[in-house]
Amino acid sequence: MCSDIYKVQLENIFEGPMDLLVYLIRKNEVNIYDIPISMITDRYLDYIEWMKSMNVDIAGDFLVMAATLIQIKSRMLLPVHDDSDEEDPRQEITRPLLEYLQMKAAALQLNERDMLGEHTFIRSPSKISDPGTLPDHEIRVDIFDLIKAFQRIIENLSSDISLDVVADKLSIKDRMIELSHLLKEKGFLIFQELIGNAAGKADIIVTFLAILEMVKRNAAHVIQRDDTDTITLYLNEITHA
Amino acid sequence: MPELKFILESFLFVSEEPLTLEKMRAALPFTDTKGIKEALQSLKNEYDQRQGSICLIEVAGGYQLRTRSEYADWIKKIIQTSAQRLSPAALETLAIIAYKQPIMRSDIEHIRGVDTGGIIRMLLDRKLIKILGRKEIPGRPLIYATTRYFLEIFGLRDIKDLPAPKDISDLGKPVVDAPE
Amino acid sequence: MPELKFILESFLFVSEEPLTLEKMRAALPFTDTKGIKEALQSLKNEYDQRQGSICLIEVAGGYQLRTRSEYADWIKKIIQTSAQRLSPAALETLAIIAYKQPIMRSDIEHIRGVDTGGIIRMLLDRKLIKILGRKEIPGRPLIYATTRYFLEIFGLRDIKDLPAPKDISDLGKPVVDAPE
Repeated sequence: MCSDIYKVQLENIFEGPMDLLVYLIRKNEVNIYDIPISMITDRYLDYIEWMKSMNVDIAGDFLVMAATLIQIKSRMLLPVHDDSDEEDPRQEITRPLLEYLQMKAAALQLNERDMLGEHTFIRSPSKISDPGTLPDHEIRVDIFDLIKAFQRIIENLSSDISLDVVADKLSIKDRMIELSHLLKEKGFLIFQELIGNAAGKADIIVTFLAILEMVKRNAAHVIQRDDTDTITLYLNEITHA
Repeated sequence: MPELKFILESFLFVSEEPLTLEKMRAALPFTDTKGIKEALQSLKNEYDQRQGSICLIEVAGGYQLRTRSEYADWIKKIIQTSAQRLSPAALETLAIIAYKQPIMRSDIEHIRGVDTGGIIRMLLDRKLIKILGRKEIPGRPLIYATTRYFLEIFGLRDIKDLPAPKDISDLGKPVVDAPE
Repeated sequence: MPELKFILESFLFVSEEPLTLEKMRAALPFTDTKGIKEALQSLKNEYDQRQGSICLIEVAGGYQLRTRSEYADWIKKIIQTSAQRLSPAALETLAIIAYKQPIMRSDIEHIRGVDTGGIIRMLLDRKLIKILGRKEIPGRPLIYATTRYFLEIFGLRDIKDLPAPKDISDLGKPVVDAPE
């Protein structure tokens, strides 16, 4: 536990191996088109070693990059055939580095723009802080909103799944009878109160299932008022004689 | 430093409610209420002389930029055409239909736990869902599915393109983005 | 009837979103796109000459009234703004998606060299990017693109309005902010 206190997140220093490489290249003022691979590899490994000694969790990405560097270094040591159709082994690292630097520069350019809500404002600033369900089309939702809505439903229903394990079928039936009696007595029941009064998770699930079953059987119906979150359970008039 | 009246103008422009003199003063410690009042008067005069669509009025104990009443009929025309939002309840119902289609109303209500008749009708009206037919079980209930327009709205080529909740949970937790 | 440019001004004043020429045209059947464009230009010139706190800009495929950046520090005194700024990592990811869209998560991570799931999710939550669909390769991964809201936030007319990324040859001597 004690050593955990001194643990540093490597990501907080260099977000990833590309970041670290960019730093080393800049710090050592090397030409990116002619990277002294041996030196950069050594510096890179030094850094990883230092991090290890500092008790830092080293992400796998950093080790993959270390392996790549070592491999390039060893390929550079092989004798060069003069019919050199072969690509400079360093290209394997130069190309992605250039692309990364290009995107980093693009990010800086983005950052220099006048940002809405930071440098410039529109008449309804609340829209900026809460993009809510924003439009790409006439209807102001996107597909991510749709998945999130579905995910919410699934999460709320997860009790439904565990229910077969937890709940005893008999007790659902018992609870249905109990609820019917209560409904006859009171006329209606507030869902949140039923849940609130339940003893433990299993009880909540049984109550919930009992309600679902009653609704399914048309023995009761449930109404949610728009203005509140209150869900009310009513007994149905028995129509079938 | 910009002119005081224009600083006040920027305040009024971004305020969703009438702005009181006290609030303006609190944001402008170098000046006093008298100075602010004078600058507001000069701004008001400018707007009045210009005879554009915007005016500065004193209302509900504060100041506010508004459109002149002559523009009301025009403005109504543009507001009608703006986008509509789907309520969370409608979005949930639509999500259930999209992911579980073809589906009966009773199954939707079973999942949501509430009556959905009104929402289904609204989704039908807006052509986001359609009646696919009837299920051959007692009562022959209607079954629902999403429409081609639904795919268009959500930029999907095919209903199989619909991302699963798993696709999102695979991304992990959103990072808390606190620069500096 | 009021002057066309002032009718347009009233439209822009009440619209929460950038207003497209098509929408303005639909509300003004007696005129054409050319007439509307000219009136907007004349309104823009008027705002520019006046040098007040408001300006008219072209953004996200439409037109919008906004405050000039010189007033930002003043405005922040009067309204609460939640932090809009993005971390360097989020900006990098956003830049990659903006320039390479449509793009898969694995391609983003290939360029950045680190896991980006949490950042993608945060950018989705903030509506700066959206899920465009799936790529027709094994696993059918999701592909991402920037939204219209992204254009609004960064004041871009359209995605082609993004400045060309610096030429790769300029990057030989990288100017990047490395941590101390």
